[in-house]
Amino acid sequence: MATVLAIVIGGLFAAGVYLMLRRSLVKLALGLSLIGNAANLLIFTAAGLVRGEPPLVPAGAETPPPGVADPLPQALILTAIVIGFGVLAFTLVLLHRAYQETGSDDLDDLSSSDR
Amino acid sequence: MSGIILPTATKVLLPLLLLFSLFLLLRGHDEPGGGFAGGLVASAAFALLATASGVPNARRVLHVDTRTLIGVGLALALASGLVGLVGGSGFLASVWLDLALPDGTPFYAGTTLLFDLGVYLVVVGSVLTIVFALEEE
Amino acid sequence: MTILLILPIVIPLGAAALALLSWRSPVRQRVIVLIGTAALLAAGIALLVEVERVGVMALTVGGWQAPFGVTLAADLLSAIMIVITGVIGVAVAVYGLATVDGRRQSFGYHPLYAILLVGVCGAFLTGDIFNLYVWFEVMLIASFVLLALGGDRAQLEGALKYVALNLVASALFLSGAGLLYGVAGTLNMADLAGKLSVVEPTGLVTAISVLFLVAFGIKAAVFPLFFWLPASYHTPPVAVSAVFAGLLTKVGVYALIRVFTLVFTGDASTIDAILLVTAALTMVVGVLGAVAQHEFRRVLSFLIVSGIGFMVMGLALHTPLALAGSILYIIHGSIAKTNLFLVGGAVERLAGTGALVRLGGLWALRPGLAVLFLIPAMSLAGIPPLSGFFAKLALVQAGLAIQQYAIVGVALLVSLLTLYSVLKLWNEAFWKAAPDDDPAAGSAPHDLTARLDRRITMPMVALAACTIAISVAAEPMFGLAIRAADQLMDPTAYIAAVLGATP
Amino acid sequence: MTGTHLALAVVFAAAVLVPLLWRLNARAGRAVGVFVPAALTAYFVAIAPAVLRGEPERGVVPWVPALGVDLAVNVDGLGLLFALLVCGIGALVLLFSDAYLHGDPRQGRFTGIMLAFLASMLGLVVADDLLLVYVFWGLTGLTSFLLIGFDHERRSARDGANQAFLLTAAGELAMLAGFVLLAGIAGTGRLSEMAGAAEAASLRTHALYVPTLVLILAGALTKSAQVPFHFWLPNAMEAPTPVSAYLHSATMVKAGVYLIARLAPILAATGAWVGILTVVGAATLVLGAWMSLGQTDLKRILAYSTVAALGLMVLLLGLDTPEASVAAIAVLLAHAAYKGALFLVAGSIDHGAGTRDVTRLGGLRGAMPLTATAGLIAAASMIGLPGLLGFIGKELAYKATLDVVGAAVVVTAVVVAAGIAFVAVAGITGVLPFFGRTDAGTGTGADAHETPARMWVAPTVLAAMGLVAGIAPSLFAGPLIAAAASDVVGGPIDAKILPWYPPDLALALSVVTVLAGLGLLVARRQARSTVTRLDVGERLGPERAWEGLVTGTVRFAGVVSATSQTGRLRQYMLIVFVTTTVLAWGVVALLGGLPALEPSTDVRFWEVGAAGAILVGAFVALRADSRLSAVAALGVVGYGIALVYLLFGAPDLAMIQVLIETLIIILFVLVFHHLPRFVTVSSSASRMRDAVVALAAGTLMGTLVLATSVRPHEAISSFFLEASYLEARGRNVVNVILIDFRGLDTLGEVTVLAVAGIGVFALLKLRPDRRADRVQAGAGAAAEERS
Amino acid sequence: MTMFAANLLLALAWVAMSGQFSAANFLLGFAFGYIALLVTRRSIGRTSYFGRTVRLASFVAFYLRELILANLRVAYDVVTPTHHMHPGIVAVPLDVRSDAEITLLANLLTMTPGTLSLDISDDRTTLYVHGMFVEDPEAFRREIKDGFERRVLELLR
Amino acid sequence: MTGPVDGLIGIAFVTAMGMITVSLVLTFVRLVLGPSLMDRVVALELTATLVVGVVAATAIASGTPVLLDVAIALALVAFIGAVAFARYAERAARG
Amino acid sequence: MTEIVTAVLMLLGASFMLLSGVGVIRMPDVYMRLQVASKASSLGAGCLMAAVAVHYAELGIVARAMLVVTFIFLTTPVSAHLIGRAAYLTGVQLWDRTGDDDLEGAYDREAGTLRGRGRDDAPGG
Ligand code: NA
Ligand code: NA
Repeated sequence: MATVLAIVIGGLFAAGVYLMLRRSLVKLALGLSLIGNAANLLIFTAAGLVRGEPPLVPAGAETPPPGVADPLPQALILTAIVIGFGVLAFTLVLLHRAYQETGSDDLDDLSSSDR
Repeated sequence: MSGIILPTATKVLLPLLLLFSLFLLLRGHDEPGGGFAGGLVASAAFALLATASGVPNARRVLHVDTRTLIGVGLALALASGLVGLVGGSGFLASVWLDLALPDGTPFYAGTTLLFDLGVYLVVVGSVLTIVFALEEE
Repeated sequence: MTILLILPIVIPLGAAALALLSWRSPVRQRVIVLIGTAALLAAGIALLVEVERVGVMALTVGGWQAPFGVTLAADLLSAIMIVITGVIGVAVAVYGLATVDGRRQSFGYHPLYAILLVGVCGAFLTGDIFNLYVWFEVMLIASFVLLALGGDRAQLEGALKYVALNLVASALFLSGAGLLYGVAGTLNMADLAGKLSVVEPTGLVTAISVLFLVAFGIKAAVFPLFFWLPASYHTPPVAVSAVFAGLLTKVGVYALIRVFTLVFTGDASTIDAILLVTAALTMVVGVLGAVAQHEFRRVLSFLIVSGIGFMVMGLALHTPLALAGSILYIIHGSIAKTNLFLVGGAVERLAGTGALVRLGGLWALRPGLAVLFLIPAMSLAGIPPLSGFFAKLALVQAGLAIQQYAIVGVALLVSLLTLYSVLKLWNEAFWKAAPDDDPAAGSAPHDLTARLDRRITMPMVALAACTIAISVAAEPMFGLAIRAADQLMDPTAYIAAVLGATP
Repeated sequence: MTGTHLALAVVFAAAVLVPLLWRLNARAGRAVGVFVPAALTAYFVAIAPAVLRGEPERGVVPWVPALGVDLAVNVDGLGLLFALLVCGIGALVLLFSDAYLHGDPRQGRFTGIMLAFLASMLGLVVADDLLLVYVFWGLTGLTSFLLIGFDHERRSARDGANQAFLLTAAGELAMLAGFVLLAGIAGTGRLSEMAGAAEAASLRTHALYVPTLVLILAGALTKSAQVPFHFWLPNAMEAPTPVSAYLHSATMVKAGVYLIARLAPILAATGAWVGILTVVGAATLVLGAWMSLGQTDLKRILAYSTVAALGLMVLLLGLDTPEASVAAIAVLLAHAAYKGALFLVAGSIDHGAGTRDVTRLGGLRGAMPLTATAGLIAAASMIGLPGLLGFIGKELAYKATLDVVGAAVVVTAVVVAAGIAFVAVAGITGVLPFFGRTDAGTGTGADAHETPARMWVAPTVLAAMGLVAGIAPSLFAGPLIAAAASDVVGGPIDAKILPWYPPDLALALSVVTVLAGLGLLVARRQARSTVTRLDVGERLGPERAWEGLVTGTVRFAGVVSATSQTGRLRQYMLIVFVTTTVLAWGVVALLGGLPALEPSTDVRFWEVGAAGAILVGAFVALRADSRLSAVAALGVVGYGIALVYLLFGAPDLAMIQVLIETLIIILFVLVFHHLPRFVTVSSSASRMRDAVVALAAGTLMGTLVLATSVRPHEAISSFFLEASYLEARGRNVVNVILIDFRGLDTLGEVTVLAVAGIGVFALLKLRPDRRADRVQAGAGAAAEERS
Repeated sequence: MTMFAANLLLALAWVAMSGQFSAANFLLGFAFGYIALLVTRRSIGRTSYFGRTVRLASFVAFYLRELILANLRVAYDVVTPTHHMHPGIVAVPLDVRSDAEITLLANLLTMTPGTLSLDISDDRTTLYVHGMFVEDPEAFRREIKDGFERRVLELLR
Repeated sequence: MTGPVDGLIGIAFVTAMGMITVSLVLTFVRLVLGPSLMDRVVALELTATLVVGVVAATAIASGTPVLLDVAIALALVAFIGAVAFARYAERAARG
Repeated sequence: MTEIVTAVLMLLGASFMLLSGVGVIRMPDVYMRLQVASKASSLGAGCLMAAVAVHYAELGIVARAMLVVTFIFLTTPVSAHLIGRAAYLTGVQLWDRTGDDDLEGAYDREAGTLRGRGRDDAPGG
């Protein structure tokens, strides 16, 4: 499954990159979102896949049964998901405001601050 | 124009969603859930309410300013960390209060729950600040 | 005294939380954040003193033994960076009181400012690669908002590029951290140092390190990844520009130094070669930008980029002297550049514009301000005996000592062009006669002799005094830098402190 | 700590304090401004006997020993000579400028900068550390910049100042590299140790000797206005005249000569040394002399003749014989005195007669008798009449050139030719304004007047020094020159500094020089028109080359900036992704590649279904024709990922993913319905290029994921599984990691979320103040006009 | 009293979710339910909760039967190659009046295969239903009015 | 238990997963084809419900009933997304 | 015995889910796709949850399974109604063999209102 997910991750990155290379504000946001998801999935896959058992300590036991999934990448991804959400939310609103102020969603039109 | 169905259904769903969110918050230490999940469900609930019956109504129901929630949540999370610092065991070191219920079952509360509650409040406050502000656009 | 390690995070975060709770009262927010930054500075100085006294310090947060929990660690470099953060933090906080408009202040400027410092300090102190990611994000989102706060068109356009490119950097960073965990099964940088050294083939680890190189390179604004910086730094209120100028890119440089002296040391020669080319191009392209610009803060923005090249140069040369040069350059550059932005802000305030064509007459009318400009500007150009000279000297010595003549030549050429750029500012804003007010331009007449608020002048004076102090005390400063560099070159003390820290 | 240290400290302090003092009390500021250099002069006079006895004043105050920058001073013969010049002439010039600038509100500032320059120059000549020399060298550059551009509202003044600063800084930076190399080779940066070291010989055979020498000379030759860097000096005549007198004749321009002299015992005696310095010196001498004949502005005439004199000094030092060294020092001292005097005289003429145009000057002796006397004496020294220091210098120079092995004729001819021009220039600048007639055949305006005492004292004293030294060289000039020259040679020498020399070929040449020079003086107008017509200086064009280099650099910078900082985000993105992919693949190719990638076949078909959900969603998001359709596709991607998390033991993640994905959908929808429809705008070529880049980036990440299957270490998470319940009292290990083991991450995470909340609120509710906007727009319009 | 019943239901839901059937947990659930109701009170206003359990049971039985039958009918049409549908949008006049009644009716219709409540007129008199098998619109209306609407009214009034 | 159980339940699980997967694939086809936004929203919501089905099947086969909480979350919030789509598509259509 | 019931319920649920998938492909317009998708999949989820309940037969799990079903049945009709209405309002075409369309002309798009037919107004075919 790691191979399949590696392809998925590659596909997500490729799609995200491609979208970010467009001129549209909207596609930029879509691309950012895809890349964020890709990175999370990458952590999940790179850390090693374990089918089934979540890392929980069953009632009455003191440690989880052997063979549970690695909890650490899960915690990392959870953190990354929430951070990514916050940042993406802000970015979306930024795009929205940029569109309002400039009246264009063509990124090539938004170049006045560079020159 | 939301029609009749959505607002009416929301009235039923809202308490259920909120209950589910509290549930996720409280038992997250032992089973899937936690402050994030709980906070997100609560946020989703109020986002639904805002969609169904308007932001003013959702704000009225929430009763607390969303930005205050952010501040309180952040302060709570930080304060829970400071308990350990002041207590000498270090910042963010969990401090437990061991109690027993009247019937003898052990019951304990720790600063970790306080921390999770802070997380919950920040999530609710932030997400709703965002959603409400956007809905009002 | 390991509590000193957490204070630089807790103090500004506490200030931010309190400020958030009093969001209805900007006045209370001002007081809170001022006290917070002052306390941060005090904590930073205490930390530096303590690290000098006892060596590398480490703190296991939450009491969980490294490498399992998150461990904070401070070597001299970290402590130095915290002190710089404190100095700039206080100076700009004061400056901001008089220059950031009331509307921004009531929409969260103060807590955001404090949180920016939280992220910066967290990044400097953490010994954990994922925790570093988190602090980067804290810093970034705070900077995003500060950059866009106010919502002018230029701000939004600049912020857009800043945000988009930095998010790409974050994704690369995050992916890199995930891959590292996959390879080494740990996140603690000291632990990673040991575990990565046995991974074969080294190509994999080095390829992963490239992700970090690019991610931090974007945040540090090196060539060819810096474009977001000149697009954005001149757009927000000056206080925001100034704190960005002093701190943000330095965090990227710090991270580059940290990971490429501690974590990725296997294929140092390959990475150093890449870094060397990067440093040269960053210096050159940055300064060329400054040469080409005609607006006060835009010139400064490109000079920041160019300065990053010098900092990276020391890392690329990878000798104790070179790293010491980098560290000295960071110390000097942070303060000088912040101050230049503050001066630029004062100029804009007096003249009502930052466009060089419309400036002039300040040397005659405001000699004090002119001197406040000259000190950091000449320091930046490396004119002796100001602080920048010593940093440059260390780098030149380091480069020549290992026969890296080309980069030294580039560095010296760039110094000349830097001089040209600051002379341009001097000629246009200070020497040239003030242009007649052009009523057609529709601007309000500005009074070049208007009194500047003490909260504007004091920070500039204080930072100029810092520049002079660094120059006068160049020996202890350099001694500090070389000790910090020695710690970086031989991270055993760092690793031992982190992995040996007891809860 | 020596008296010299103290002297430096005092004068630096005075430089800072005088402008402030001036505001409180102009008289006090004025007094301090003159008193301090006078006192310093007295100090150096006081220590002179000891120094001349061979007991240099040395001392080190540590500053930055680790970088080899210490406050090490060495007042030996050479140092003393220069220190006296710097302080003595400094005192005189400050006295002069007090009157020259009288009533100017910027006088306090001027005096402060002059003192700062004086201090820097003094530091330069007494410094014993190479890098300390560099420090003061740089300071002279900065202070002279401020002085040249003193009349900064005049564009030409600014241009002159910038050109001088940039050009000398360019040389200076090369010199820094040279200094560092030299200190590295010698193992010390201490000049006094290097000069005495036995390794000096091995130093000259070091592989880096020639580059080191060239780099150092780049600094010296630019500072001393040698061909082809000479052009900044005439342009620097935009400075007020006292500044020209002080910096551009007596002191700063001699810094390069000083450095060459100082390094002679260490670096000389090689073909490179002799070759470079004689050729450059001779070229400068000839060109300067030639150009000086073509000018009409008193100051420009003096400037070009100064260029020539500096060339002569360099030439003599380049000859690298003891006699030539003595001659060089003698010329230097004589030149400092007469040229300083002539500049001040020129300033007085300008002040008294209102013009510096030699074609309009004449017959001022009646109006300005005292100034005329000073001018006459100074001119006599420059001509080289016996009884003046200039005579001694010229005699020594001729003798030295006549001794040159192999090229005596050529070198001597060059020097004599220049000497002839000097005679003419001396006449034009020091004699004719007072005793001649204007080109129109009249005297200069009747309203010409003598200058106040403070102004004629200075040139008179300077001129008188040349007279005294010329009549009685043994009084002070002879010992000083001898001591300085012995420091140049690096050992005791037998210097014959006499008021008169027995007739020999040199004396004969002197006579020829004076006679020919007088002839040239008579034919000055023809000479001037010839020079102007031939226009050698312009045609040689180093100035044009430099200006072309500067404007070319600016233009190039503009092009680089415009092509790189285009404002197009997608271009920046493209660069970022290309950089990442190229570097990472490059590293992989370079370092022996990745571990063998083994595709795992352990796959369930529903897992493929989940993977398919993600890929199809991404594909639809890529191709969607409407914004909201793309968002719906994004949702499918998110739910697909949640499914993957769910199937591989991560219910917490799956739950968060589902919740966040839903919220993201809501946000996207809320935002996107305001935005316009998609339009395809990029060309198919660029789409193809982007697709290639995207695929390369995707392949990179996918490959890296697969490659991480090498896991030589056990992950640290076993600790979390063990400790979660027993130590942290939680059964959900993921949650325990989040709020306990790695609580700091979570604290940062909620901070991010909090900021996002505040940020969105502020962004949506805080709109730009439209009134402030208009001002901004005005500024923007102005910026656009220019670019 | 309806509030108390709602609270009780919420407490039970809590217990169900947490899966711990202790008295303490029930009390906890009751407390949280109370909070949830307290928070949402303003949005709910006056509303009646499902108290009529008996009618509810018979209603559920009816509904399940309808559900399965309709599903089979749709399934047949989905899987067979030719379409037998006669779709149409039909305006159904309403007798139910309250928000809760209308919502319940509309949702029940929607959850039954073959019918989909599209919208309700602003004057609450008409429910627009999309049907997949509307051979005769009049019969279609009658079916809804006599079937679902009658039972909803029975249940809620 | 890290994989599907054997026996009857195992067979039923694999078969059920097969059917759901086919359904998922068909849903993707609709997602790709559209043609209207609402078609894609339907596909999105259907995906969510199908995931609920996968959760249930997996919860049985792998013996991890805690997964049901994910299903609850999914059931609760997935529709909110659809609500948002519908509301704003309408709003956009009205101008 | 419970194994058999569980297996049957699972297969039944999965069949409904498959049906919903086939439906969204085969149905000719969005309204009918919506119909099939929302109902069949809900029913499928219901059956699968019932399978969970039967399989574990623990009160806590049964309650949770019921909760899922409750939520699905509470939410699905609401979203189906909203999606259907949005489709109509955004002008998504009905299948060309669609018979009556009583909604035609009933929306006042300017005012954003929907006209009713009156309580006793017997609508004609
Ligand atoms: Na910066
Ligand atoms: Na550029």
